Amino acid sequence: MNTGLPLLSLLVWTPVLGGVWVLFAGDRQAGTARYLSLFVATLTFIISALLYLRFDLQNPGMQFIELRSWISAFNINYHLGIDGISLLMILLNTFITLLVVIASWDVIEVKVSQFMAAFLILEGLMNGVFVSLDTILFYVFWEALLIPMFLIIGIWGGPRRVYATIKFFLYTFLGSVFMLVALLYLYFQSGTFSILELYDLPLGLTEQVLIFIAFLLAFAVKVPMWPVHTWLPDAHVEAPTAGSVVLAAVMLKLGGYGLLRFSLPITPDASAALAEFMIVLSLIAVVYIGFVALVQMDMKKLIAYSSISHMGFVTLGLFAAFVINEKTANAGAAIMGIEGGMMQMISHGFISGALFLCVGVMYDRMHSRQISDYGGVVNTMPVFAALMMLFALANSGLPGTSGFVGEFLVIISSFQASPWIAICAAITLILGAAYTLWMYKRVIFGPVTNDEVAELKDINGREKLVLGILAIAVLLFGIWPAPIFEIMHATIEQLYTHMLTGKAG
Amino acid sequence: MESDRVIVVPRCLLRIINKKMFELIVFYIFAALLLTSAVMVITMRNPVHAALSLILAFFSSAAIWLLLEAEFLAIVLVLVYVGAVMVLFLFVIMMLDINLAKIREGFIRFLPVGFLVALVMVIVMGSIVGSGIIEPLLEERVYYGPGFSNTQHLGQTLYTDYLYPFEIAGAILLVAIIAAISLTMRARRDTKAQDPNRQVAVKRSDRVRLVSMKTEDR
Amino acid sequence: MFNDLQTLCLVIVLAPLAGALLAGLGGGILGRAGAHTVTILGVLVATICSFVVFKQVIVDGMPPADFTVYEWLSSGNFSLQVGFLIDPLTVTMMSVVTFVSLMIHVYTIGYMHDDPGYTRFFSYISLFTFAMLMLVMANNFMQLFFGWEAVGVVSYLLIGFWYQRESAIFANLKAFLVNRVGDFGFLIGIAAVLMYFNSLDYADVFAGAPDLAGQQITLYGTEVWSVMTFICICLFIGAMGKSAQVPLHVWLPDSMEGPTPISALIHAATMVTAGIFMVARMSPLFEFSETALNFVMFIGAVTALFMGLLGLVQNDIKRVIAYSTLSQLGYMTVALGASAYAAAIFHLATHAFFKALLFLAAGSVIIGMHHEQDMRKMGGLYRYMPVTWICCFLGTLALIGFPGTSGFFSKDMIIEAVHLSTLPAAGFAYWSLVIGVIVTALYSFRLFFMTFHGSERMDRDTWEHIHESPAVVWVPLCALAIPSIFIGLFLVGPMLFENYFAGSILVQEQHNVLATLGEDYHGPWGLIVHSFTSPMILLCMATGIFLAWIGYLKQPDLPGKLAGWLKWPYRVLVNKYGFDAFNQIIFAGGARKLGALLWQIGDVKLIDGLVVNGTALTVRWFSGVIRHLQTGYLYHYAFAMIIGLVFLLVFFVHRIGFAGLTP
Amino acid sequence: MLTLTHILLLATALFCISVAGIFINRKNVIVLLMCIELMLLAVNMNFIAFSHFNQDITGQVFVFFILTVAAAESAIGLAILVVLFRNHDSINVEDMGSMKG
Repeated sequence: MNTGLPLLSLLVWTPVLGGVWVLFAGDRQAGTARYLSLFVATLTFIISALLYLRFDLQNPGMQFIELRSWISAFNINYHLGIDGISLLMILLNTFITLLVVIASWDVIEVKVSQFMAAFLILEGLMNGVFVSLDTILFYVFWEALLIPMFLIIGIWGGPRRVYATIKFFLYTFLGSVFMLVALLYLYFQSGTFSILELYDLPLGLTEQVLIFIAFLLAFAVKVPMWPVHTWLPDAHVEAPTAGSVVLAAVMLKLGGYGLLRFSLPITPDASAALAEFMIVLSLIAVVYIGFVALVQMDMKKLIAYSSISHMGFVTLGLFAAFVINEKTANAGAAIMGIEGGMMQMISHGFISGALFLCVGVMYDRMHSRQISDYGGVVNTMPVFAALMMLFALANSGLPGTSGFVGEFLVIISSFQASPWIAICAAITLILGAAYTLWMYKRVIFGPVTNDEVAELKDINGREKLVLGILAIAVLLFGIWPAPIFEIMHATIEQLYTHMLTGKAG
Repeated sequence: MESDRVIVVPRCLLRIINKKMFELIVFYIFAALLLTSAVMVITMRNPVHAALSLILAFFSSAAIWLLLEAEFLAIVLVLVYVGAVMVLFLFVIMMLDINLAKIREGFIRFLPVGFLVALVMVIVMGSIVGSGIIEPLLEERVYYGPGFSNTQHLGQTLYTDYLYPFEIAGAILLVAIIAAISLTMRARRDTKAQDPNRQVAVKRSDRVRLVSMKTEDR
Repeated sequence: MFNDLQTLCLVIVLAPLAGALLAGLGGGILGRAGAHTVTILGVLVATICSFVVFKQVIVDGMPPADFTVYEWLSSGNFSLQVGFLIDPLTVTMMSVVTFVSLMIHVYTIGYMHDDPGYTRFFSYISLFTFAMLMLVMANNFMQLFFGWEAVGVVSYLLIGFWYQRESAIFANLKAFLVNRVGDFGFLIGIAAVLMYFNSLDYADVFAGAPDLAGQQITLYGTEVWSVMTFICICLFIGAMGKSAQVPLHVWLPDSMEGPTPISALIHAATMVTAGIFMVARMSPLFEFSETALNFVMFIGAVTALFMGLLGLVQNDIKRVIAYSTLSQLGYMTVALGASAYAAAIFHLATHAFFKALLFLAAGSVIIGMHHEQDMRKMGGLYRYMPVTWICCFLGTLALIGFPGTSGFFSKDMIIEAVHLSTLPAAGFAYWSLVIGVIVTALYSFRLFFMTFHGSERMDRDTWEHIHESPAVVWVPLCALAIPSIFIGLFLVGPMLFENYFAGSILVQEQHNVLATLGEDYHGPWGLIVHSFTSPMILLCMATGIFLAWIGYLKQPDLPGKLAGWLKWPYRVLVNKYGFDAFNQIIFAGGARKLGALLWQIGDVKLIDGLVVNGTALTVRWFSGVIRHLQTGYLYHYAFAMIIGLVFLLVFFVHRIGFAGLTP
Repeated sequence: MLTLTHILLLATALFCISVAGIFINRKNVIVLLMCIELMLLAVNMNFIAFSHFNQDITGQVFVFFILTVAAAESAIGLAILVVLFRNHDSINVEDMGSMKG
């Protein structure tokens, strides 16, 4: 399958080792650290691009497989491989990290090398999660990546960062411990830690339900689903801009990825049995959180809540597939729901990342995130206002931007599960526009409200570059999302077939 | 092998007690000594006396160990424990100016508790041991005999099978030495010794302070 | 030939987009003149190409073309594509849109001359033209939805064009959100279409419609709806948002906060008619649901009459026209409900011209009055602005449907068609429209008299500066005045009675009121003569004009007295039936209250307070209690260890027994 | 005849005496340390007894290690004691409450 270079290992270890290297550059040479991390991030992005170029779109299975024995006593292997789902996540991850490095170029002034190193290491570990085919390897990466994020929020965060980090850490840790239990149970049942072999492990329904719930606790916290979402607003508010971007753009996707990689294929019958429950949770996330977002006074909190609401579509899309299958057996629509969920994850990565960057741009100038401290920013920062308008509209799901595609597919496919699901989900059309644009109106539009706003300077070249690239991505995948679907289509079709086969009997 | 042992005992006694009996008598004597000294260790008012009692206890147990053909360890116990460790104890006790009255507070108060706990343990452990269920693997008690060198035997085992643990034990001792020294050593503040390292590393700002003063009016 | 058409279509769509991008992104480099040159050039190219296509389809009789440009995405087994459907309905809309847009572009040069956002404005209106063309040329629902939302966004941007005005940014948010409510229904409709037709392409959907006519959908419990009714009503909710039908009309009057060219282009001529266009486009679906048609007709009739009444009490010149637009959209909607789709589109086209004309005339007046919009401070302007006066007069005549003007033909046909319709709602609709004629005439001439006649009520300062607008302003007025008057004369026959829309609009035999009308059709002059021979409509109109003449020229104090006598109805009208207040309190306020409630109670108190921090507090309390076990005294620990040892020993001995200890 | 049981009982008694010692002398750290030495002695006694009666030298090896570690322990323990006394002017256990929760 793979030729020559072990691309996946490179993808994981280049940023990790690069991060360590940057760490050694030290704070005295902040400039070196910056250029070095830019170099490493770019290199990683190039590797992921290579991966995309060599990826076989027609092959639904794992590609670029690397298999070495790690702890032979327990049959634990260093087993890497990617399919269409992982590839998308990896591309998103490397892309966002590159942008984050550029975006925090001279925003961070203290402990630059540590900051950059944390992001690079985080990138490597997240790549590790996406390429692991061994559950223990997966778990190690999964837990390890909490550490850099913990440090990022805890060191460079806002005033309540300690509360936020502890909350973030405990929440996610609590969930993943249950996942470990489930993984060990599966090991004792099957004698293997290989994810792919677990796909074919027959399990009774009760077992499946318990395992599903254990997985769910881990993944639902990351997604985050209602009601385990309350760590996210706090973490976002306290995190530095770059931290928020990575958190929203990539880390939340780990939850969705976990559901796709573990819950659906390993416990398909339980997923089907609990699909309605999951849909209800997703809809609560979409509607309830939409209302909550409406009344936020802090911009980051608002965007964080909107993230939760948007991620509700991901879980909705994934689990509506089961109900669709039950009601109409329309495979096309069910797959469309899952693919819509995937697309929503990718696009949310761009849009929420961009919005957090926008807030960061303002925060760097005004040192406030309160909506009430702003007003009339467009008068002094017209270019910024235009870009932010685009992202705000994308966040409210405007056709022609990537934010529309996922929502659209999920809504029209979930209609087949039940009209009411679609109707509840579609309320986001109104709510999403209401909270995003209302915030935009209060922050950007209107006459200049205070002297600080009057003295704002428009975005500089670096900020223009970062936001511009994101704007292009948002528009490109809104106008032409086909490439994304090409990558994941074969994999998701196979996943869907596998999901329906069931394994309880 | 019994005949090899030269034991100076009156002949009439020999008739009554054979060698095994004699062994038992010696054991009882030293056991009594050991227990008495142990009780003294915990009851002595003065720590110095307690330490001295402990030394006595070590001596008597060394004697019992000799009965059990552990000659090397018996000697080591006396040499190392009595010779080094207990001396250290005594040294420390004497060096520290301890307020004995305060230390002894509550002695009587805790006596019943201590006695009770000890009694319970004695009963429980004694009931296990005394029931005789713990038996040696060998049917008959076997002696190594006089030609056998306990030291050589122990050394051979120690330097072959237990070489690494032995090395580690050495390392532990080293660590203990360093730790003990570094804990108790204190640099004297009034020393006049010079530190060349600090002298070389000195910077201008440590020595000279530039003060800009306002020019005074004429 | 086909490829040529494809290229042509792409040029039509992309030329305005290119103009918009150039002006928007390169506005700084191009400068003001550069910006308006590229955008006008883009729209001009689009207009010319549209006319070419129009000629090919209508005059040369080319069959409808349906082609794909590129695949947007393929998911599951659905392939969603971006493509164009070129048929008579499309080309009519294309021509109207591009022509009106071109006029607006030219007019804008004059109107926005002193505005700092000049290039931005041109970029927006070009972008709007692109979006509107995407909407009308779509060959599938996805693209329709794209255009649908895109025009909404541009409208949002343009209403808030003067972003420093609090009222403008309030209005644009309101407009967008109300439109989103409509889009919500529209999206559900699309989802239903996908479910039942397994495709989003018009061709597949329309072909499958007859088979689905009898199918039913269970919504809740045993409540069963016809699928067609469900789909159509959902889609129509979208149309209600975009075409501002009651109760989703509230955004349109407020949208007058935008610059006048926008009011003309978007909020009168093109975007608001998207809903009408969409229903006409979906005629193969609506025809299968009489319930939906009744619903459409009822909503239309309510809008036509009651929104017209509101126009009577407005004093802002643009708001009067805005309410008139609402009322006219109601007329079109009624026509749709009566299955007279062609009549609706015909009225849409004529209305686009004369309403754009009226708005631009109003804009001209506003320029002349130095951005004064209150009619109470105008009067007697005909002396100073003759061209505007004449154009406005012609527009007003067309609006009230004076015999011979284009408005006459289109509106008359609608009223006749509704008269013939057999649907249950038709009776109510007919009388609403007839009363609506009086109301229309009344408010139109009220506006005309208050603005151009009577005493001069402006202050001295303004009076000194009143002047006729420059040529870039009045030339488009004249260019629009001509079709406003004459286009009906030429198009009424072909468009309504000569199979003009064959292939794009489907009408079932039993609903086909236009065919019945067509039996008595003897050319446009016949219609004019007919209006004099059975003069009910004409009398209504005359009544309206007469009342306006009495109230606003002869006895100007009469309306004030009337308002004094009829206090209560007057208050209802001034408060716009309370819709705004209701929405503000119930929806806007309610949503915020609900959000605050969910946040403070649900998130902060229950989840965070009780569960998350509650757990932490429990742990802290518990550890606070048990930490006292850590006394810090050595002997306590020793004691604990030994006690533990004793317990273990006892446990060991009794549990396992002596037997377990033997080796 | 000297049997294993004799030794074990002796060791038991020794151990219990030292336990009692820990209780009784709970304030005097030095005596506490001595009691620990006594305990270790009891344990060693057992090891040697088993080693002798089972003819297995390993028991003595263990005693050897225990002696080593005990020596190290008492050295460090006394060092700590000295430091403690230097800082607190007392070796009364009750004066050392800084680890109180």
